Amino acid sequence: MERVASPDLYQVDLERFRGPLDLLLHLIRNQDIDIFDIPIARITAQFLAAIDRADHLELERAGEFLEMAATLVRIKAQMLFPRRVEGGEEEDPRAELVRRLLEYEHFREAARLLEDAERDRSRRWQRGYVEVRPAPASGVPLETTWDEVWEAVLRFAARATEPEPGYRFRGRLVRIEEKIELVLGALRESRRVEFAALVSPWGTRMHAVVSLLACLELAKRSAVLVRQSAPFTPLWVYRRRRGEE
Amino acid sequence: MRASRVVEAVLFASQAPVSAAELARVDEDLDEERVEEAVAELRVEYEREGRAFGIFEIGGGYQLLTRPEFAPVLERFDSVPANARLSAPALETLAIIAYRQPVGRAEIEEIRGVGAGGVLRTLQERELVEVVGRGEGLGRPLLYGTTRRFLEHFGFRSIEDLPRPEELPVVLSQRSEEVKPNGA
Amino acid sequence: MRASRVVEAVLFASQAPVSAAELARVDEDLDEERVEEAVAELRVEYEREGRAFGIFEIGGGYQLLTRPEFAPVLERFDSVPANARLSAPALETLAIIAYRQPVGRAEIEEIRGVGAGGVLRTLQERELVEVVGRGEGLGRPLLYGTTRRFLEHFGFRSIEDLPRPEELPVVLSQRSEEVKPNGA
Repeated sequence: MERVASPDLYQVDLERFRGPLDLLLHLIRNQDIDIFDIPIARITAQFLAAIDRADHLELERAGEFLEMAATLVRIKAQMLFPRRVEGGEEEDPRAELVRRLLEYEHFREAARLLEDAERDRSRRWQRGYVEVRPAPASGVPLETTWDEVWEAVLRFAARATEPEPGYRFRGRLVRIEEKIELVLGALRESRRVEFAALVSPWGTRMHAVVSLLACLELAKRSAVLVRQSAPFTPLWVYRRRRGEE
Repeated sequence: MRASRVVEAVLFASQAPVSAAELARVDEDLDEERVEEAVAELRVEYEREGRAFGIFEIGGGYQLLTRPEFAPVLERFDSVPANARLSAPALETLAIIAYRQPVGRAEIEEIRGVGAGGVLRTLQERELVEVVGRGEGLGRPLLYGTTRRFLEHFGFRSIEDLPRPEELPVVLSQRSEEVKPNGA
Repeated sequence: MRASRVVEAVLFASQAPVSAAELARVDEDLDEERVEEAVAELRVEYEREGRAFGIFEIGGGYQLLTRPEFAPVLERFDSVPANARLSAPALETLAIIAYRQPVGRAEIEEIRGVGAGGVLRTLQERELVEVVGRGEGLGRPLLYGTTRRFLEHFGFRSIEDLPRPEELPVVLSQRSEEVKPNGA
């Protein structure tokens, strides 16, 4: 556990926190600060010091902490120049932050209760093995088509192009918007274009996948028509005029 | 065949909870009331015989589960699969969805102060939450709610069974009306 | 805790048949002889109480299974639900098995990032996939492949007939060996 030596030396490890609100609550609750009267200058200094030390945070997480830092700095400034609202009463610039902190704290507590329930449940086991029984002949016939399976295949492709938070690509990202432009550009020059022709200049699998997704997206927007006469034959992309079926 | 043994066979052969209505369909002589009687009868027997498992009410159905006192033995056993536990961000997100449903991604992110995309996808893939409708307003955002699988995972009988944190700050109820469920 | 109840708990929660030697390792007070006594004791109890389940010996291990005379009950129970369409998780799992067969459950779960138990069962019940062998390595995992029924349903002559265009995602186009050394 951390000790408070002086307000500026309040050491915390950012990695432990689920987000900026979690960190703020920790700073407030561990120093027995009245949440309705937060010493904003001190808390801001501690918050900034904490993110300053964490230089290895992933980009997305760092952004979340920086956004809160900006909010704190703004509140600090507003505290120096109180605004009067109608009726002559002073509006506390901290009010919205306090509301968010209390709300978050409530759900953090709810999550803890869920965790307790999960622990209780995980100490009881359902049957580990149940005999596989073939579906009775009288059951509903399966209507799933290969197209649906193929869509599932393409979902893997889509997932591969969408980076997980904190996952960094080496090299440049392949953007679907760029590919859409490329497809539309090619179709301005001719009525139809072979899919392979859209892909070959770049070669990599990722480009091929994103190009295909671009075509599918355009097909969904009814801007193009994608045709293939049989499996393994060339895939053609057709320009589609408005109102054309 | 005794009603209680028919009920026992179905509960034993199912990994997930089975509702009284589903059980009643198995036999013409059964109705929900007789199913409940059979369950009560089995409970008395299991208790008396000191069986290692019992009948628990979960997610609107009945489920056979081992009693908690056998956990230390089962935790150590290789061919007994460990019950998966959720991460802290997943639990927080799930808590928000459970208490606020139907709720959109923006509101979840607002409450937690962090992005929710990755966690939401994990929860959907584990079938703990699902899209239950679309909200009003810009882009008609997807709204999420909890599933039956959610109740099973936590061992709740129904959504009313959710534990409630002691102090509910008054501010909490303010915003619920802003999000209007649509398809839910 | 009575030896017979510990044995009962393990047999109930285990994914696979358990040998007397494995059961004996659960508790310091147990040895194979006492395990066999416990099994005999349970068998007498189940018989006397007319339970819907019993202990069967399979491949050198014990397993708790529903008694065969309850098969008609379970058939009536099963005949109710059965969806006409496969769910998204089932479709994804089917795609992985179709393109990577033979493939183990662990590998499927690794690719999808979630448990595959329930989905595998659905696909097996639909007779679209089946166990085609066992892999090398720890626990000799079951390997799954598609069935004849799969080919018939989707109109393929053979597995080689599956479309394999350039844009097939890498996770599906790579052979198991390239990813995991202890696969098929």
